[in-house]
Amino acid sequence: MIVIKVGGSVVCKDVSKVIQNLPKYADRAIIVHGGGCLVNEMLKRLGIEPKFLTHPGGLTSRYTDLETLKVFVMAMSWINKQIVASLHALGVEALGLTGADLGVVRAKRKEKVLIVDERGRQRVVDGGYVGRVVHIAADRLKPPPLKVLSPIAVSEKGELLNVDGDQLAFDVAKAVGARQLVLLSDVDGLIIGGRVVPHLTAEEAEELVKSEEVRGGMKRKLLMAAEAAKSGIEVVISNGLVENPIDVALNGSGT
Amino acid sequence: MIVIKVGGSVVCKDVSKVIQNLPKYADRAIIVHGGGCLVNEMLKRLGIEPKFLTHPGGLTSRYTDLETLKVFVMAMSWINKQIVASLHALGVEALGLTGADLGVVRAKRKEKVLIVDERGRQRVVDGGYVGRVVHIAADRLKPPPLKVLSPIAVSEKGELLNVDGDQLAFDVAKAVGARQLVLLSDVDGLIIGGRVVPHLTAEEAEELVKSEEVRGGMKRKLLMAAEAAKSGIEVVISNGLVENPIDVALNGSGT
Amino acid sequence: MATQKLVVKCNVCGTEFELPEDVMDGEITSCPTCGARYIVRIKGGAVSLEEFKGDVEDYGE
Amino acid sequence: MATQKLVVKCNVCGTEFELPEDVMDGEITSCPTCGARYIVRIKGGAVSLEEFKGDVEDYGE
Ligand SMILES: [Zn+2]
Ligand SMILES: [Zn+2]
Repeated sequence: MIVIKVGGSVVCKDVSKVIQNLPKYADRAIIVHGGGCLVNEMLKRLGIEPKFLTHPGGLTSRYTDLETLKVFVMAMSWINKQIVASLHALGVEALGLTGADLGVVRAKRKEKVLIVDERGRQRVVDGGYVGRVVHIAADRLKPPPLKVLSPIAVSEKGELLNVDGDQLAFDVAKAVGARQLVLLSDVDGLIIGGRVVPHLTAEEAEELVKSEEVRGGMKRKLLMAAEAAKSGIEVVISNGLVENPIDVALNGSGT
Repeated sequence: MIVIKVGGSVVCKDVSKVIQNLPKYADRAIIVHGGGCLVNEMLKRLGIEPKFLTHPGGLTSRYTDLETLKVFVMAMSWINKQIVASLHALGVEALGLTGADLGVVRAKRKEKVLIVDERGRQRVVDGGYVGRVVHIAADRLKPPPLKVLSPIAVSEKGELLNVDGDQLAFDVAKAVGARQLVLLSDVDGLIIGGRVVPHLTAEEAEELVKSEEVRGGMKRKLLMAAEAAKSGIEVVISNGLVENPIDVALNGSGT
Repeated sequence: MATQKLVVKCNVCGTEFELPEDVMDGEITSCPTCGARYIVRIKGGAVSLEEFKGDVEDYGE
Repeated sequence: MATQKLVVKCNVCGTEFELPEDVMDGEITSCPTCGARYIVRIKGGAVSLEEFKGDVEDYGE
């Protein structure tokens, strides 16, 4: 089994090459997609101001209130259904899911998060509609049919929750016992010193995370890759915008 | 089998009573929902001007361009996933679908429609992203699990298409051989002369369609009911905002 | 600038007839002799007639 | 108008201590004597202390 995460940068730039390459993997893949770019575009068009929380240590994160969640679910669903419909045209009957469908991805809402408020004081506030995955129904995600999963989970109370797409893809890979996790974005892989790093051991990945060259999303991807490697899952970070991007990723072009 | 159409007026006002009443029908129902009100609200918030086509005879219809379709799919998906997530909280694992998922609802795009243009001349134009249902995969819609279907179909070319919810519910009812089709909206049923009409034969329904008292959406519902009655499906038009609306509908309170 | 006349020929009876100067792609026209109806197709400046079988969809929702 | 003092009592050591006047619901405070940390809860004007186990979620995506 292969879990393929199609990042937002691919979804918003050109997802057609990934879709064209998917039919041959339909019987052994599970797709997880992103789409933060479309979420941001819709929020902007709707005039919804992004809200941020500042955490102790200075890190900030976007606050997902109900209005933002609604836009998140809408945008992700458009992406999900576009992928499913495009696969239909290629003769692949896929099933687009959120975690709420058949309860495939259950999460706990972050009910308490620690922030530093405007006055510089630490405060515990509601974390908004963001979830931490607690259960994946692996059997319901395995093909056939090919499942296309949005980064949306469901809480016990029936709330839809925004979950991190990379993390979800990794959790799904672990739950179904995938051999490979392919992370497709708009770069050729992990680039260190101007060249693509061909392969990394778990230890090397952990070492790199500490370096200055790796930041933000890539840092999280690396941490995950290190953890995945320990679980026996090979993580490939590769470019989703090239011809036959999945073939390329599995033939070892990325990291 | 029972097909339950939850109209947009119920979805946008208060869908909670329908949802509360659903678990007991989970093993023998198929849900089709509407949500035109949310589509309109989103179009307005996004500043998308509605476009209309004028047909020979003077009838006008909304034109669904790609931008409008996108909003349609987004809004319908939010409604769909909210229903599914709420059912999850009640212990019912439901599956939210569009017609593209597993190819359950296939439609033909209205590629040519005849309009009367600004200069009063008849012209054939592209009909936009509106579909006429051509195939329903009945086996994939039957419970278990409970399916919640958005009024969205897929074309051969992989286009998502807006389809009429009432018509879809009727087509689904026919395809699965449903015994009953329950149309839930915000009125108590067909009201003629100030009272709810308790029951109608196909002939009476057809007679009423010709009368002046029945208009627009209700007219179409009646025409459908007449056709359904001929196919052996009992059509109940009932109020979705009351307590236990499905129980009430099946006990013969509506039309 | 001289106005170019748009003359087309009916496939049924062979009558040549003129289209209005401001004709648009998709417009319905009919032969003045036999009444055959056509859809006017304009692609890259070239005008042609397409048989109009009346097989247009009914208006949607 | 006299300012009402917000005095609370530590569940661990019993020390009574004062909260800032502008304290908000959810704010983290600690006992000046034993250092025990609390979440200040303000509901309908009543102030109480909730044990702060540090079990807050990490920041999200
Ligand atoms: Zn002629
Ligand atoms: Zn103390």
